[in-house]
Amino acid sequence: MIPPNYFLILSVILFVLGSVAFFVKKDLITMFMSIEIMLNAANLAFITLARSANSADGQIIVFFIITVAAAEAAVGLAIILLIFRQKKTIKSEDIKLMKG
Amino acid sequence: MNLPILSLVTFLPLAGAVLLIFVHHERKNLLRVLSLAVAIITFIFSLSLYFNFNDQIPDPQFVEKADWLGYGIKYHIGVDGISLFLILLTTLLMPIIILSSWTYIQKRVKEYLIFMLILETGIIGVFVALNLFLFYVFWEAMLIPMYFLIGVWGGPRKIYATLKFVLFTMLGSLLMLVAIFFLYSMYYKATGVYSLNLFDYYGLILNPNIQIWLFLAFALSFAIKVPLFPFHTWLPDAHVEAPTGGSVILAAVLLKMGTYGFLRFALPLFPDAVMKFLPLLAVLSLIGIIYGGLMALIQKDVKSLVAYSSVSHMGLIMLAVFALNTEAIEGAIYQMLNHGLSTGALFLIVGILYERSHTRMISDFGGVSKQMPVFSAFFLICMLSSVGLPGLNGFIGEILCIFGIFKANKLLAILGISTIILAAGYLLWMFQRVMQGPITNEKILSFKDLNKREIVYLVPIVIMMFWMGIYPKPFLRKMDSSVTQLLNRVNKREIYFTQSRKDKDFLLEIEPITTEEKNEQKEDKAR
Amino acid sequence: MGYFLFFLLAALTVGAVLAMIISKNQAYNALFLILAFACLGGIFALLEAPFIAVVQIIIYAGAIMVLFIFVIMMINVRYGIPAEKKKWTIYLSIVLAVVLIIELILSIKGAFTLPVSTAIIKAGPTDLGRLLFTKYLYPFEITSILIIAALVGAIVLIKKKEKK
Amino acid sequence: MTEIFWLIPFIPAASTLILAVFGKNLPKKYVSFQACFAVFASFVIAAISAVGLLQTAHASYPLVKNLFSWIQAGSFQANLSLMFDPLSAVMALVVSGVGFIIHVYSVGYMADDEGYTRYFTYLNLFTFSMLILVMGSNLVLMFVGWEGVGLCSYLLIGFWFEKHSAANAGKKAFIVNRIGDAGFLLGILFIFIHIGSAEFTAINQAISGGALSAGLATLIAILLFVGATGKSAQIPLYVWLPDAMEGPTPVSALIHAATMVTAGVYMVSRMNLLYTLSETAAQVVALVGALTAVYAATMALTQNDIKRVLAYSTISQIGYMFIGCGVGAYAAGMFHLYTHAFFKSLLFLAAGSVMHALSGEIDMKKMGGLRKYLPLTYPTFLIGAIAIAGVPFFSGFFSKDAILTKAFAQGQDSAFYYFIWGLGILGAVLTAFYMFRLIFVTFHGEERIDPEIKKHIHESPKIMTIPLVILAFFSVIAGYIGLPVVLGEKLNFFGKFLEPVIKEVHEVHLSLQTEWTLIAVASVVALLGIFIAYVFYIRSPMIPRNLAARFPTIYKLLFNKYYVDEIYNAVFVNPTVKGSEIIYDNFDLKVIDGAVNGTATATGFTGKILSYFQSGLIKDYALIFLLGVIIFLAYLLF
Repeated sequence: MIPPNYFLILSVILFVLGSVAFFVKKDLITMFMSIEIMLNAANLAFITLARSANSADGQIIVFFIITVAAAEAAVGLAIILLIFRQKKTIKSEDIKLMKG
Repeated sequence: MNLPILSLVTFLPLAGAVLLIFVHHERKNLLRVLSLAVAIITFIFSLSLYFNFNDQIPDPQFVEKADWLGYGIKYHIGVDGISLFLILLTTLLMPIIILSSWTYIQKRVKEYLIFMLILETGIIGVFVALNLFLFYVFWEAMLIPMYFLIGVWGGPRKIYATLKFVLFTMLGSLLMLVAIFFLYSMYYKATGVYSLNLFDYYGLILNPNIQIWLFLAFALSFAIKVPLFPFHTWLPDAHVEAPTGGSVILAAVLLKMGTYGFLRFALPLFPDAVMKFLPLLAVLSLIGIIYGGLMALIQKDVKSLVAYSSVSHMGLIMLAVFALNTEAIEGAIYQMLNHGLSTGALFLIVGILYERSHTRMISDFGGVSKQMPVFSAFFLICMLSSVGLPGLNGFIGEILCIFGIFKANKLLAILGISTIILAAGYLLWMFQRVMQGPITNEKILSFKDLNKREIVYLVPIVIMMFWMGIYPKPFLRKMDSSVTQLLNRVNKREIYFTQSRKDKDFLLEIEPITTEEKNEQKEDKAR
Repeated sequence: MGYFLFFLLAALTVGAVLAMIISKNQAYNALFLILAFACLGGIFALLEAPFIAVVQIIIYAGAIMVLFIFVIMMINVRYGIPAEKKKWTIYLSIVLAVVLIIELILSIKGAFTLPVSTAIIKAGPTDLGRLLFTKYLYPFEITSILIIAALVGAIVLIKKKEKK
Repeated sequence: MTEIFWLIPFIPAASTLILAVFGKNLPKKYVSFQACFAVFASFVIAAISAVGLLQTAHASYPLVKNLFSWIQAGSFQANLSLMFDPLSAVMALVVSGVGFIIHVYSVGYMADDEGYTRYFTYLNLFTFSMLILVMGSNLVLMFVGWEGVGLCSYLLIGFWFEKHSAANAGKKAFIVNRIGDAGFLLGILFIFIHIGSAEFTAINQAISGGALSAGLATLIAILLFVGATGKSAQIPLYVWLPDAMEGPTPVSALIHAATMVTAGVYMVSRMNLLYTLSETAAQVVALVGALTAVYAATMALTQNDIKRVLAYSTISQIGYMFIGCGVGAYAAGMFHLYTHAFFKSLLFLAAGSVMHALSGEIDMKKMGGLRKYLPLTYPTFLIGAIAIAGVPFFSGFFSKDAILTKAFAQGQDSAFYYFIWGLGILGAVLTAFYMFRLIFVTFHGEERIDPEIKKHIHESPKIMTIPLVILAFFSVIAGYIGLPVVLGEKLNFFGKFLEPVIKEVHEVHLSLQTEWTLIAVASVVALLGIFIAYVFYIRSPMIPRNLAARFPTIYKLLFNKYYVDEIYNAVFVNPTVKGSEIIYDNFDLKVIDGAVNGTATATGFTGKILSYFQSGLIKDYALIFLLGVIIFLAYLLF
């Protein structure tokens, strides 16, 4: 069998790539996608450790994460759409209503 | 009969407020009648507190205790001779305030009445709470309706005034919260019991060096509320901007919460610190008396004049509180009631004038007496009550306060007595400029004298003024034993000074507690 | 066999993510991501989590990414997005990412010595279903409420206001 | 029978209450009837009680009726209890008796006033307060009456409040009185602390028992006397009384001549043991009294306002009463109070009658020759003037002589009292002079009446003239109940009556010859004053004008009342107001409120700086978040 550290390193790489992508990309949608990547990296870590702990609980957590991610994607995309409708842009730099 | 009468009095207004939520906001008269009914019923219930109050017992009566959140946070309320009349004052004034706002408040009537009733619960809660957490909850809860009362129905600078009021008060109360937590955790460390019960804390003998900080935290909170010079500047602003009802409740009851706090918490909990800060606080009070009087003298706005007069009067009350003898403290409590009645009445009167003229500037008036003779009579009586004329309530309180202060320190009393001259000065001058002289403003010719509703709500106040001035015994008698006990607690410091202590310990000693309390604590532990 | 599959899938995943970072077209981005997620599903299968693997492919690579694509279509940015003014955030973030990767690897160092588990775990759909309706009943139900709330929320947000 | 004395004050009180609550709907006639009847009833009860008092053994004085315990807190205890002894009896009789006559007079005088009911309500309230003042069995209750009469005085002076001057005068009276009251209150507190009770009987016992040291007694006595200077309009707090003439004339007669202003004398007499104990305090009282007597008389010389002359004369006469108290002749002081009540209220009412005749004119310069128009007012006024001037065989003569004799007798102990006596004599000349100046200018000489007014000139109705006649009658005979001691101890009935209450300690006897000489001096002095006035204003009216022209400074000084009002304004009132304004603008608003608002501004400024970090860009937030994660991880790892 493949040792768990392989998976874990893959998870780390994916996570960091996701976070880099978040900063590098300019539009909200792709930034949102980067978050999904990070979530998936976390999922991978969960399942790996669940496997090495011989437990199904980790999978249940991942199941929940996926569900929440779905809900989050729905709402998040709705918000992005709304922003686009009102501001005619999805460039993250243009959106700073909360500037103090 | 085992009716939880105190809880009833406390929460009836809140229940009334909830009831009002379900009434449509356009049905203004129904709203007013309902809230009035709630306030009157509350008052009637609170009367039974008075009649069933046993004046021989110094400890709180009508005690109700129930678990609430655990960890010593309990629902624990009771009334003693110090708080009894403040509750009655609140419940008496609330119907009056609602009546006075009958036509004065036209926009958002529903919300106004709801806030008023919530405020009543908050205020009564402060006076009955015996658990520090509960007290703090009420203390803060009462700020919220007050914030809206000034902020929504206030004058042109209402936002400024209401923010100033809330922030000022918050500043003090947060420090108090810290002090409460400190006491709480230290009590737990020392005894292994979670407790926020005031009476458990009364049993503590604290290290004086720590007392100082705790006292300062408590005292600041109360001093702002009183307000003690130099923390008074929120008061004129809040009063000037607040609607009549808000001003009345603010002057009549809210300020008393400060002095009440001193009597209930700051003095008995930290007697050594009190001794240390006594000179400072007494001098500040004295400055407040004279300073408030002088400032009142030159105000151009009637409301801010009355507000500064409050500073002066409350200064006298504080000075009496710090005199720490029976006469002075009974006088102080009595004077709190007097001030509540007379200043409350003065604000009502200013409100009546404002409703007719839409101005509060003294210079806009003149010769109103001619146009409104009945009003003039009421005004005169209320003013004289505030001046402290014998035969009216103010005199009893004033003479007891001054007597007590005199007993404690002659010089302070001699300087403090200037209040009776200053009060006559600013109030009579104001009365002259507003009510007497020729009518200079044509608007005044259109003023109508008091209508029945206005007479109805002023009469009880005037009756109380005479009653309290002529036959104060029923009031003073009920305070006696509680005040004596309070003074015993404050004098507890002597125990400390007779024994040498290490200064590092927070807790020096816990007074032996009764078996009943022990059992209770055991139960707590078991939980 | 296992190793080969793992490296293949891992390389595809990382490659897809890198391609996503480099590509400027949103539609491509989404497609790359679908690829990455699908590969991840394969990796999950390698980890003996068949149910999650399937869910990953159906829900993530399928449903969620379809949502993205819909939105991308609705927004339809024809012209490329102009470059950002604030560059230093990006550079700083890359530096930080390097630090992060070092830290993360250091932090999973403890897991390197974990023994390879050979025990057969019960993680088929039936087992997960049983767990979900027993031990995780409350979270499960709460999640359903969450989804409903998200659904309603999304609709409310998107709904165009009626003109009065 | 004497038990009912406690009803005396409460009848007017009940009347006040009824008038205050229902007065609006009552007919005028009923109002006046009730108001007068209430006071009359008090008078009758007072008379019955006084007679009863005569038949009671001296040992049982004073009669005390304890109604209820009023204030009780700790060691502070004050009862609502009334007492009745000769001193109270005299005062109660004067207050209700003279008060009744003035009530009746007011029915005519105020007949056409809008505030008729209000007027009688106040007047009844005044009677009540005054009776409480004189019958209260402790200092606290006395203080109640003391402030109560002050209130009524305020209300009645400002009765015509539409006039600025009236409203001002009322306020001034109240505030000046309050200054005195503050002193009085302090005195009460000292007594309370050192004696433990404010009951007069307890105080007297304690003083007799030597509870107070001389120094303390002096302090307390002077503090109480500060109150008296306020209420009884003595130097330096007399300034309110002349202005108080803004009120209706019967009020001036009742409150500002006969009763309230003499409360100070009553109080000093009541506390006579205290003043006997402290010689310094007694001397202060005598000196203030004597100086006031002369000082006020000089101001009366040049005034043209008929009521103001009388007001200064009142101040001056009360000065005499204080001389009496100061030299230990409390009975004589009280005696003068008693006679003064008659002739001064007579003078005021007669002046009121003159004003009534002249449609409210008060300037003497616009009168003259009124004798023939006012056939009843003139003789009564004249009797009053003779009585006050101290012409022999009229009441004022006996009382003033008793005071001055005692002062002279005291002079044997200390030359200080000769000085007092000298001032007293000087004051007597001046009194006779200005009173007859008033008579001559008003009723004799050429007519200077406004022709418009002259058309309506008329004698007052009977309801006003009858009280005048009654008072005139008493002004003549009232003195005969207290004849000089020379004529026989027994004839001094008044002194004997008061003896149980007032212990005359300084028993200094003068030879018969000296006493007769003093009486002669007093008579001559009075006649001299009248003669000078005659010369100045009837025979050669040029003299006063020449004098005024030759000594313009003195004339101006006198005419402007020594500029005391102006000085007080400049020294006390204006600096207080101006100073307060400066403090308000610069300290309250700028320093205290500035600190408060400054804190707010500082907080806002800090917020503004910190808000730079709140760029609104998600990437910045994420970056900070990432940084946080890294730091957190680093913390966990290392």
